[in-house]
Amino acid sequence: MRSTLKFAVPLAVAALALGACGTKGGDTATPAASGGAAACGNYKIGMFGALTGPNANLGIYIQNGVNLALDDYNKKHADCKVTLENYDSQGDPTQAPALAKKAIDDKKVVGIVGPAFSGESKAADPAFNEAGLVTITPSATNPKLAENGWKTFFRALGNDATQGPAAAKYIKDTIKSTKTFVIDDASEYGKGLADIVRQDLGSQVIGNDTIQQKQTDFSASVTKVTSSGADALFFGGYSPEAAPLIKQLRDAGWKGTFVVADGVKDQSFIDNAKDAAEGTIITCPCVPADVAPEFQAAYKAKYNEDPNTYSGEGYDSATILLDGIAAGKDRSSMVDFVKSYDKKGVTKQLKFDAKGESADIKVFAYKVEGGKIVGTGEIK
Amino acid sequence: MQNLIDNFFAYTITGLTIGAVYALVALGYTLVYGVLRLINFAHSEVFMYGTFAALWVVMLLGGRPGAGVGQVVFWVAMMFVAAMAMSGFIAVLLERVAYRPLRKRNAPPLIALISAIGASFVLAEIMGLRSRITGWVGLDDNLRDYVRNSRNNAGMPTIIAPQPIFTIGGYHVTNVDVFVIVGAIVIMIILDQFVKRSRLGRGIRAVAMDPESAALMGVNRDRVIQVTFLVGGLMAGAAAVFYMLKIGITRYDAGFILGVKAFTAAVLGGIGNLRGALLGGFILGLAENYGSAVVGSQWKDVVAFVLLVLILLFRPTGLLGESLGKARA
Amino acid sequence: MSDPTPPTTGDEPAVERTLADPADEVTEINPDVDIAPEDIGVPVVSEGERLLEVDEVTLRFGGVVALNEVSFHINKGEILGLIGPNGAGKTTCFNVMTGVYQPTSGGVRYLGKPLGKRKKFQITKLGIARTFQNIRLFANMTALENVLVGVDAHHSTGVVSAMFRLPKHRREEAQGYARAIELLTFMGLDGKADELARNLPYGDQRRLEIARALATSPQLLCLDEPAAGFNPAEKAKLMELIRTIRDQGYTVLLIEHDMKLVMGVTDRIVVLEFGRKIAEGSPAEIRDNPAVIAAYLGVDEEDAS
Amino acid sequence: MSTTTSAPAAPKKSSPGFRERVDNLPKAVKIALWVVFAFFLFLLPLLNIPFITTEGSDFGGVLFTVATYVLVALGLNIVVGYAGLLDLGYVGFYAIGAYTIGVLTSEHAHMSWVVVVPIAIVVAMISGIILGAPTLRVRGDYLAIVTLGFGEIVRLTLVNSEWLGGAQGISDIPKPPGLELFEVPSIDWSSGAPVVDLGTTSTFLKFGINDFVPYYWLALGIIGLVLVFDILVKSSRVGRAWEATREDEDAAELMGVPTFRFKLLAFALGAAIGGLSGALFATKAGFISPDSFQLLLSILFLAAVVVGGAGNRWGVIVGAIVVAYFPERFREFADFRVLVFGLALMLLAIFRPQGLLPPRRTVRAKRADDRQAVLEEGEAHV
Repeated sequence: MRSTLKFAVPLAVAALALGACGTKGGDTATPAASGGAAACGNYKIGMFGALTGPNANLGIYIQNGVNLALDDYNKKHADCKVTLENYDSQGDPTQAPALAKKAIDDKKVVGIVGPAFSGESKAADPAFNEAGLVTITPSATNPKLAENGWKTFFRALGNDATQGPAAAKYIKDTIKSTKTFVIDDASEYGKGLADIVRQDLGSQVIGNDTIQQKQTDFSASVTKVTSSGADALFFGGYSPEAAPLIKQLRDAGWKGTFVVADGVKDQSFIDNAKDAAEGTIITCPCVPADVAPEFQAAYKAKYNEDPNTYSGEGYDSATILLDGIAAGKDRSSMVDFVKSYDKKGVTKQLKFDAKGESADIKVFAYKVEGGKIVGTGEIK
Repeated sequence: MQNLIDNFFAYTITGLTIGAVYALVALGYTLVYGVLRLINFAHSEVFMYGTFAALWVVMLLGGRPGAGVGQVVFWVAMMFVAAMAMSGFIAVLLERVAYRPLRKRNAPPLIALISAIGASFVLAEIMGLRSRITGWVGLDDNLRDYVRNSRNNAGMPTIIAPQPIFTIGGYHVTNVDVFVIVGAIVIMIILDQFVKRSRLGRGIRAVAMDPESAALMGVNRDRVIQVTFLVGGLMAGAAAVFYMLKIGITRYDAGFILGVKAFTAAVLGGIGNLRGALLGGFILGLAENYGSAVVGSQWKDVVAFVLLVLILLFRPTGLLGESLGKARA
Repeated sequence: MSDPTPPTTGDEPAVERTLADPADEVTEINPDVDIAPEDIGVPVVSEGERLLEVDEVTLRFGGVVALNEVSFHINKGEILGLIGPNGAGKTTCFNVMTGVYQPTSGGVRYLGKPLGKRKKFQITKLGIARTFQNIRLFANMTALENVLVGVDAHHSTGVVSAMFRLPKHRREEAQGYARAIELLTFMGLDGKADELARNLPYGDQRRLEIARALATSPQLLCLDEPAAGFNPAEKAKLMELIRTIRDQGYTVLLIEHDMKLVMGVTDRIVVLEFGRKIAEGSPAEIRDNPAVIAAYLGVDEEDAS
Repeated sequence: MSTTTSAPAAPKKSSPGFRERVDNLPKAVKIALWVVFAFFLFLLPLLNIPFITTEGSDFGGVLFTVATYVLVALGLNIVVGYAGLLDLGYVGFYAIGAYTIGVLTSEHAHMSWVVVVPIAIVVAMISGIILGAPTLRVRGDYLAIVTLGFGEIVRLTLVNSEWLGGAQGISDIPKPPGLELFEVPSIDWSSGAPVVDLGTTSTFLKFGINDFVPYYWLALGIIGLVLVFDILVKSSRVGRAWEATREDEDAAELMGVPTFRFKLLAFALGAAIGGLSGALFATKAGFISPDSFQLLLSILFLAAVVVGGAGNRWGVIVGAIVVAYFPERFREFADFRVLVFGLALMLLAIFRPQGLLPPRRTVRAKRADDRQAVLEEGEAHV
């Protein structure tokens, strides 16, 4: 038996190590303390997205919004609380299907906020569709997601197809750029968006480049932009790349306008690019925080910071599901409830069309001024 | 292609700047490989810790330097001290914790690589989880600026404001470009002299050439290995400073890709060969930039790796061959 | 799972083996085991003919001349000694013959045909096998497996045959095991067939190297200082072994430092010094050759003893 | 004749106790034990055994992932464990297998799954040869970086090639044809004791969207086949040639082993198995994108092989289970998964440098012994 023992020990050590670390790590998914009245369904809603790992920030912003909505609901329905079940995909499509199955098998789960990213949506949504479990995504913006005929798919924000043209319009009409350079990060989101902008701007696009995600040295792209004489640059991508890109562009003395989309609408962009971020234009199909001051105040009270990207959408998505629970809906009847939903949320009028897209989409322009992202109004 | 011809000097100078960083990091791989025949997979994290040290020291000392030359010199010096100390420390720690126990047990070489990979994960994750870790020990409030959004980018203020100092082929060469390229070469020369002339340097060469004979001749192998790691760490620290001056933004996983590139540079030049690392770094930086210019930045890494394969096919031991031991005594 | 194997060696070996005293610490060889080369398509030359000719071979490494127009030949069925002081180019000469190095000029002819740029494994297949000065066994494989690798040189089982256990695989495995056991028995290693090579005592490792080389059924067996590290008693046994191997039909090329050993066992001797051939002839002739005496006396007393 | 048991103190020789007792069982009992064990493995996702079953994620899905890792580890073991070639870009072959399925069943054609899987294997194998033919001549450590580059080139090509779906990847990969022979009930433990739950069942080989168990069964079956293949090939001239090459390439060459050819063979076979696992992955996922083939995965694969014990097929299986299962089992500590994994790798390297289950030379030695006995019998009969 000694040989078995020998390899059992390292295993046990590994297991212990895992255990020991974990207890300290804490866990946000605490189940409900106790059930309420007999009629109470002990329902749950699911939060599906990256809560840990490299992409966790976005998921946590959403989760904050969802938790706020739950607090509101549970305050009103103290006798029958709804709990939140987290499905932490780490944004990884590979992990998504098994998590979706887990959510589907838990009959108490009546609706999902998420999946947060487009990739994991594609991996998990077919399963949700088959099981008839409603998903309202607060952040996945790939237009094609709505084209699959999934009857459980809803999107609480505008997709890239609405944002792209607005960005192009802003570049053309407001910035009055004549020579625009377009860069994307080859991601589904960034490239999709950049391609729409390229198409809409047509011949005024004087140069293109594609970078890699996680790239930090952009010297080749910088040379391309500066040598092209562009007066505006649209970047389709996320803030981790946007910050070093604009910093290096400004270091090289480029003076044009930097235009980005909601993937960069993130305080960390300004924190990292510092002065270079000044003047950056950010488009976003999201309502400026000051449009819903109560939400902003509540959020700030709870988390000690301003609502961040998609926090409002997270709040709205959760609110729709919670309204459904309040109206006595269960998993099977929730789909129709969401479909016919029509109420004002903190980000927009919450109403979906036949494909599950938000019916009322406005794209706003923001500008980085004095180290803050300031709304400059709707792009019409 | 036309773009490359028109902006040839722009691509060249910027390629050399990033190449200088590759070269300095590559030295760490090459030194350790020469002495231990080991791919120090975690060396990328040694570099990454250096970038954070450079960033933190700036934050610690007040965040934003004034203009004058004296100020700039002071800040850059502080960055060097902090980054090299941090990277050197991490490199030595790494050797003590991850490699020395294995050496004592005569573990197979592959397992050393696994230990290196493990160490790399641990180091990167500690940095990535630093907000959680400070949270446990109750220092979160005090260290908020240092640990906030620990999975995210961390940027630092501009230390050397880029100023064009001369123009070559239409490209305005900035003070930062010059500082990085010249600085890297100077450091490299110092290292070369150290390995050539100092007693410790001779020890390194002796162990690289023949560990057993070196031991017989009274060279303390453990000490030499430790010094090798330390020197590699110091070089990575210097690279980190140049990187932060040029890029200005780092992240817990910033080392990974850069490490892969630097290792590629080391192999390209001939692993184990100090001058090979320099040459490999510069060539890789240039190749990436030229490649990006011609086929698009998205193929940058592909260009780098294809170049590597081609060179290995025709020169199986890299451009300058592998010879830390024979390093031109 | 194992295949019934037709005995290829007759009855005696089995008997011999059972008689061997297991308590005996020193491994005794079993000279009566028939280990004659198998008929595996290697052309056989009649005794006395030239098996291998080294023809004006020169080898340079950069500026260093390792071999300088060295010529000699090996007759079928003889034991040829290749001697010389340290650094004389003996092993280098071996390496040229086995395809490790390509000569800068000149060439090696085997059975009248030039070896040309054949790869190492192809040369082995032609019938030249060697051992190494510093033992290079497959340390983590068993003694049996080490020998099997040698036998496999003339096998052609591939993935498909192995996967479906086709008759070819079965035939070759059976033949291979039989041959390997035969060789191990001959070397007195049959009791240690399942030991990892690295766990064998030094002397056994040396013998196992010879067995592995013999397993490739060579016409020419090249032994690179097989007696290195042996005491006189062991050396005597080794000489006996080499003679037995020759008597079983192999041609042997022996590199050796130890003059006494070489004198006692070889038919002819070639002497190298500084990459040059300085003498060639019978042991008696070599013993009296002034150039050889000078070379040995001038270099290393110990080696010449 | 002396036996191996009298061997002089071999370092790290595993104690014979358990192993020997199993070996000494009658053949019929051994076969029966194997059958029972195989049966247990097939039923594992439905047994819902407490503690083993993953809480945070669907157990069937997790087991499938574990099974793909096992398959990958078996393939990579041929390359790393047997032939001693350090491959840091194995994910490339995995991706090629998956994308062959994606391209031929969804993106550009709608061929039958049954036809496409062999194609995927062949394509992966060919890519292995294309990569190996020029690079296997370079020395070991260089091979590591070259293969690492290969993995990245494959991924970047996927990201940047519109034809391959770009970053969007390929969706709607069809399910393989099923059989729907019978239903297997699962076990429910919610009452504290096992109860057969006829409500939650898995249909034998109905490849649906929401039941991963049949995919797991499929993967398990394929693992079985690959294992048999592995055992047969390893215990032949081919396996010996690999090992000889790993031990001492020059000596092997001089003993008549065409080492380059065998290295290439190992590379091609490893690639083929990698492609097969990728194909399985794509089949179950239904959606693939370059994100699923990150460089990190190559490193995890290699870790699985080395953690388990490179060269021992049972060891690498254990390694694959450790690498794939533990992070899912301890999902609640998600943020620390990688950290703990890294720590575990370091601890393992220090305290178990040969891997969890080092190659069992003694077992092989024993088998050789049996052969010899048979030989002697044969002789005695004549």
